[in-house]
Amino acid sequence: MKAVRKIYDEEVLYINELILTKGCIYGVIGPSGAGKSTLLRIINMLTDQSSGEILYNGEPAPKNGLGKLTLQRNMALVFQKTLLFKDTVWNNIAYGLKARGFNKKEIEIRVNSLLDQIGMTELASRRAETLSGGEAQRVAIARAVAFEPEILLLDEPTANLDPGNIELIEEMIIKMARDKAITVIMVTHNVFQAKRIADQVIFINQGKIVEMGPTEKIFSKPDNESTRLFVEGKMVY
Amino acid sequence: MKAVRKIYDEEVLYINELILTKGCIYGVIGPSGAGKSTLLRIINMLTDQSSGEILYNGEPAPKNGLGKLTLQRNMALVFQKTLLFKDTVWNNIAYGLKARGFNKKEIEIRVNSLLDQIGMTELASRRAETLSGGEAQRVAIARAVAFEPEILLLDEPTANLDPGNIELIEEMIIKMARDKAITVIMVTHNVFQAKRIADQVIFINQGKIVEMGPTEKIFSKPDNESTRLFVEGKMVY
Amino acid sequence: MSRLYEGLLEALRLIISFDPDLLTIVLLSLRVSITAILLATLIGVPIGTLLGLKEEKKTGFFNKIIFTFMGMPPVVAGLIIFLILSRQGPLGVLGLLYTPSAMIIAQVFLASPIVIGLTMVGIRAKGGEIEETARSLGAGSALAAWTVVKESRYAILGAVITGFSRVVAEVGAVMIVGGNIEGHTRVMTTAIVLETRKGNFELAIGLGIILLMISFIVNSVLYTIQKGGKKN
Amino acid sequence: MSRLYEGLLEALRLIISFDPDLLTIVLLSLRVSITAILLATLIGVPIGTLLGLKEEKKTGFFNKIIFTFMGMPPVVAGLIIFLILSRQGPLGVLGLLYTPSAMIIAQVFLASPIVIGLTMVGIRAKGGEIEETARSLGAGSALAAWTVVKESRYAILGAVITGFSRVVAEVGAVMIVGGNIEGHTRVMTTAIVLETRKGNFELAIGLGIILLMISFIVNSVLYTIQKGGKKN
Amino acid sequence: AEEGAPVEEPVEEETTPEEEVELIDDFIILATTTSTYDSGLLDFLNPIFTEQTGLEVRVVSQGTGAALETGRSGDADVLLVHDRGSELQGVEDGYFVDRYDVMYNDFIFVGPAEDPAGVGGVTTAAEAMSLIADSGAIFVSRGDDSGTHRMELRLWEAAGIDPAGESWYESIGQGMGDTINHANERLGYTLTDRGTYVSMKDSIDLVIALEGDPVLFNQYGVMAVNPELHEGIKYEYAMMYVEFLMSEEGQNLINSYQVNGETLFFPGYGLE
Ligand SMILES: Nc1ncnc2c1ncn2[C@@H]1O[C@H](COP(=O)(O)OP(=O)(O)OP(=O)(O)O)[C@@H](O)[C@H]1O
Ligand SMILES: Nc1ncnc2c1ncn2[C@@H]1O[C@H](COP(=O)(O)OP(=O)(O)OP(=O)(O)O)[C@@H](O)[C@H]1O
Ligand SMILES: [Mg+2]
Ligand SMILES: [Mg+2]
Repeated sequence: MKAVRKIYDEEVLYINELILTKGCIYGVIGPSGAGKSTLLRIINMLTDQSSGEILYNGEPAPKNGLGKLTLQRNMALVFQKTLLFKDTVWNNIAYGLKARGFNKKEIEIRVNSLLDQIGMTELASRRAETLSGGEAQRVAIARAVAFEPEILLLDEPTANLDPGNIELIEEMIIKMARDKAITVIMVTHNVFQAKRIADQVIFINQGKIVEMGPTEKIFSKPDNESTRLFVEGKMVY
Repeated sequence: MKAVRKIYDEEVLYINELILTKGCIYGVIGPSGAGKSTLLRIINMLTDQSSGEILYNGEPAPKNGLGKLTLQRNMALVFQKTLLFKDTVWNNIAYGLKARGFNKKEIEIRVNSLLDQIGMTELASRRAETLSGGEAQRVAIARAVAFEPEILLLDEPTANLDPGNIELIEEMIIKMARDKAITVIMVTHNVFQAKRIADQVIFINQGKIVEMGPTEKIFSKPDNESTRLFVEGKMVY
Repeated sequence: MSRLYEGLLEALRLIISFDPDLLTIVLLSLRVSITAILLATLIGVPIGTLLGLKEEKKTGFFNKIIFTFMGMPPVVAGLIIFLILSRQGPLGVLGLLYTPSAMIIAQVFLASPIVIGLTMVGIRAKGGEIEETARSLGAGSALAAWTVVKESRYAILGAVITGFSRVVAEVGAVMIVGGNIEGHTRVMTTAIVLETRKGNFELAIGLGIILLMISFIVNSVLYTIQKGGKKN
Repeated sequence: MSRLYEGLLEALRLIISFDPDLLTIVLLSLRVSITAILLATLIGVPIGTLLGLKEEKKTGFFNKIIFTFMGMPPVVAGLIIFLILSRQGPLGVLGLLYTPSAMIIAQVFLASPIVIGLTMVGIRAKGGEIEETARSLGAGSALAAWTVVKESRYAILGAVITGFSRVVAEVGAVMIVGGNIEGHTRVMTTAIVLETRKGNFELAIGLGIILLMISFIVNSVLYTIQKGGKKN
Repeated sequence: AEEGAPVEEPVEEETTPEEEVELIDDFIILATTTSTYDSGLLDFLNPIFTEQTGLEVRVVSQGTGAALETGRSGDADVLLVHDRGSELQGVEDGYFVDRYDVMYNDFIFVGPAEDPAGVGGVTTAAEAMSLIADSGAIFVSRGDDSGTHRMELRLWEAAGIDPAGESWYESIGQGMGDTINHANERLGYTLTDRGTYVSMKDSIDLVIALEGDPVLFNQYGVMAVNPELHEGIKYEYAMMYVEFLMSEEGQNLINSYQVNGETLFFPGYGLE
């Protein structure tokens, strides 16, 4: 479904080839500064790659104009640092739908259903500024999935959350991916989280993909020694 | 060694009795907003309790003056959010020693030995502003233990670190506690971390101590139902 | 001592009785400064937003210029506008010197950099993140920019109010380009200087009190906004 | 057009040849404003630090007063100091009116709130955290306060420079209390107004250029400091 | 300061009835010296002119030198100043047209009642100035290149004294009102036109130190800015103002203006 080749950005990311398949949940792990967030930003076309090419459905991605916007609209990125708009919870979740010109009725249906899923129906008209960390994170995810993107990019969506909230959000992600066949690429520094939810794990270190493979394999018998050290929490850098 | 009774602060913390023993590693767990950080701040006397009394070695703590300073100097607190002074790494670690009027030679010996322990001898003269998150965290801990406090208070010392760094810091803490018989009180939202290093676990929820006991017991057969839910990551709030 | 006291009493009487001279001056001051700040907002907010969304490195040169212009001494602004608007200057034919328009132009010249600069700083604080969040949710360039402006409304409002408080209080520029013509270009600050020099302390004190009150109100609003902005 | 051009040429000649009239004025300006800002620093930094370390709620009233005084129109400051220092005023016996001392007093009155306010804001941003960190490491009150000041040095320096750039550029206060006496209390801003009025555009432009350069330098420093401060 | 009122009602009845002229909705800019403004004369004259013609008079009050410069650069339409020499020079150079001697009064020296320089007994400006210079008492100079300032400089020169840079000589570059106030605050002497002094007498402590020396004669002139020099000069309206001041009515009005019971300006040319 999508092929990414040779991305290079200020020497922080150097990927020879990365092919992602539709409907799969990818867990991207790697030490701090490895380039995980950068990879997501490049896929989401928020940053241009310095060289190399990205192919979506086999086609090279347009660098600007409507083509780029259309492609971007197939994706959603939830940032490492949650940023909600200073507006109501409801309007936050509706943002992407409004940007795509959905009609009012459809927007209402979707937002209300999502509010229900994240258990925040009662907080619909609360100002986003007043939410707790866990609540804000749930709204950010709901906002990203509202318009049913084909690719969902998640950057440490559960950092700083407590176990209860982590579980809730992990369930939400898995359900989403399974129900709607969404491709999920989730960056996490928590290897256990990758283990819990990913189909495939990508281990990045110093801007390079060290190893990529089925979760099972990466955690039981990885090809690469540094992968083994990392998933066992023994890598010191 | 120390008895803390009935602490009350703006209704966020209400503790009937809490007795801590010397040389023990305590793991304080609990959901976000439970009052964990507040507890540490009260023990460190950065905030006054609204009512109730704190006893150190059986004596009530003086509220101000030299007595308070002396008591405070027996403790060190590493904050949830690392704040290093805009100075060199070396000077940061030496800060508490200088405040206590240690002589120059002694300061040098201790700082250099600590730099060695945290593997940052080469970065001694680097400006603290330029350190990475993990490095900064290590310096903050080294700075706190430099003057060998009797009580070491740690507030989520490994949040946002990768497994390698987490391991390094956990080892440092355990070694410190064992070698110097330091009482460690460590707040963490990561129940696994508490499991790994604590002798005793304190579970706080909504400002109250729900349960406290040997780590083994809390994780295998806790008395309280909500404790069980929390350590199993099933508590949703 | 007595002059201070009597001046104060008389000043309060002038204010309470809506003395027409005082009223004319106050109204003109407000008209000039409000018009100027509205124009400066129209100029400054779009430019400031644009610059704020660019990386700091790329606008380094602009930054310095803007920050210099933000600190431009009012007398220098007055001198420049004077030389331009005087009949021998490039825009002399318009005959704008010694008119309220000239004062508005000078104040726009003073306030625009302030609005641009503070808007830029405000947007830069979070604008990039906001823009990326908007784009990641499928917003096009226009919607993304509008979202940035909306989210940075506290910073922008703060920029505008700061600009206003600066121009309404300045005397150097309006003195030079306005000429301090009674009933026509005499504003609060120039009137205070004139009346002090003539020894009419009542009117000077009365205007001083009003100017201080305006300054107090404007700063209270600014303070509330900035507190509100920080909270979120 | 030609006047602008000729004025500029002649102005540059005056600057390059260190014209003594120009030099006297510039030096006096700097002496007055630097003295004023040093005094304002001595007053403002301790007070600002103290207030900054208190909780915002507890200093709410002070905050408003300080923010109002930060925006005090120079002419109002001038008028107040004038009424106090004039022979009929409470401090009239000192005979300070129309002396550089009077200008310094007025500028201290203008700059102190700026230094206090910006120091307070700067300290408040992180001061509490810094103080607690210092205390948690065993610092007593004095060392903790000193650590806060040292750690907030960028904010404090920024406050001082902002104060300086404000007073060196203002004309309202120095005009009223200084009296613009040639060679005695004539500073750059008052000289610009006078020379513009007299049609001596060369000197006015020359002083304008110097004032702008000072403003540029001061703002560049401020900008660099604030960038440096933010990075850390 | 107390604003005075004319003692005798102006004779305006003779002009108004037959002139049912359309009022002009426009304005002229009058560049003038601060003495005519600070003394209140223009606040008395201009409303009458405006009532008759509809023309608003916008007064920019500056030193005479600055006013002449404003006129030369075309930023004013009409000038009312007092430095006969430079006025005539300006006419000769083609900057101004239609100059008239419109009114006069005299300069006086004022100073503190204590008279620290002992000027009380003397009768000539030169003597007074020598005494001031010798005693080191403060002398406040307009220093703004105004008519008064130029007169003062000529007087110093005639007295053979160069006061520039002396510590007792304070050149402040401001208007007549400022200068009197300044002298009042500093307990110094100054040279002023009689009009401004009389209009401020009540709010200050200064007294007349010397008056009556023929060299202190002070002639004001009115003239229009040459419209051929710049675009946008309202020559026609300017001339209406000049004609108003020079008309019998205007001259009477000037003569009738009094403050504290004293006439400040006398119509026409005074030295013959
Ligand atoms: N805009 C930028 N300009 C320059 N360097 C950048 C930029 N963004 C990121 N980097 C650098 O690129 C490297 C990779 O950053 P990235 O954010 O992708 O790491 P990461 O794997 O997401 O780390 P973390 O786990 O800490 O979030 C880092 O060294 C970072 O400092
Ligand atoms: N200075 C303060 N003033 C008022 N309320 C406060 C203050 N500090 C903390 N609180 C409130 O007290 C409660 C407990 O806060 P505390 O920081 O102790 O929680 P915590 O258990 O450390 O949470 P986390 O895991 O998120 O760090 C929270 O509701 C918090 O909002
Ligand atoms: Mg990242
Ligand atoms: Mg906490």
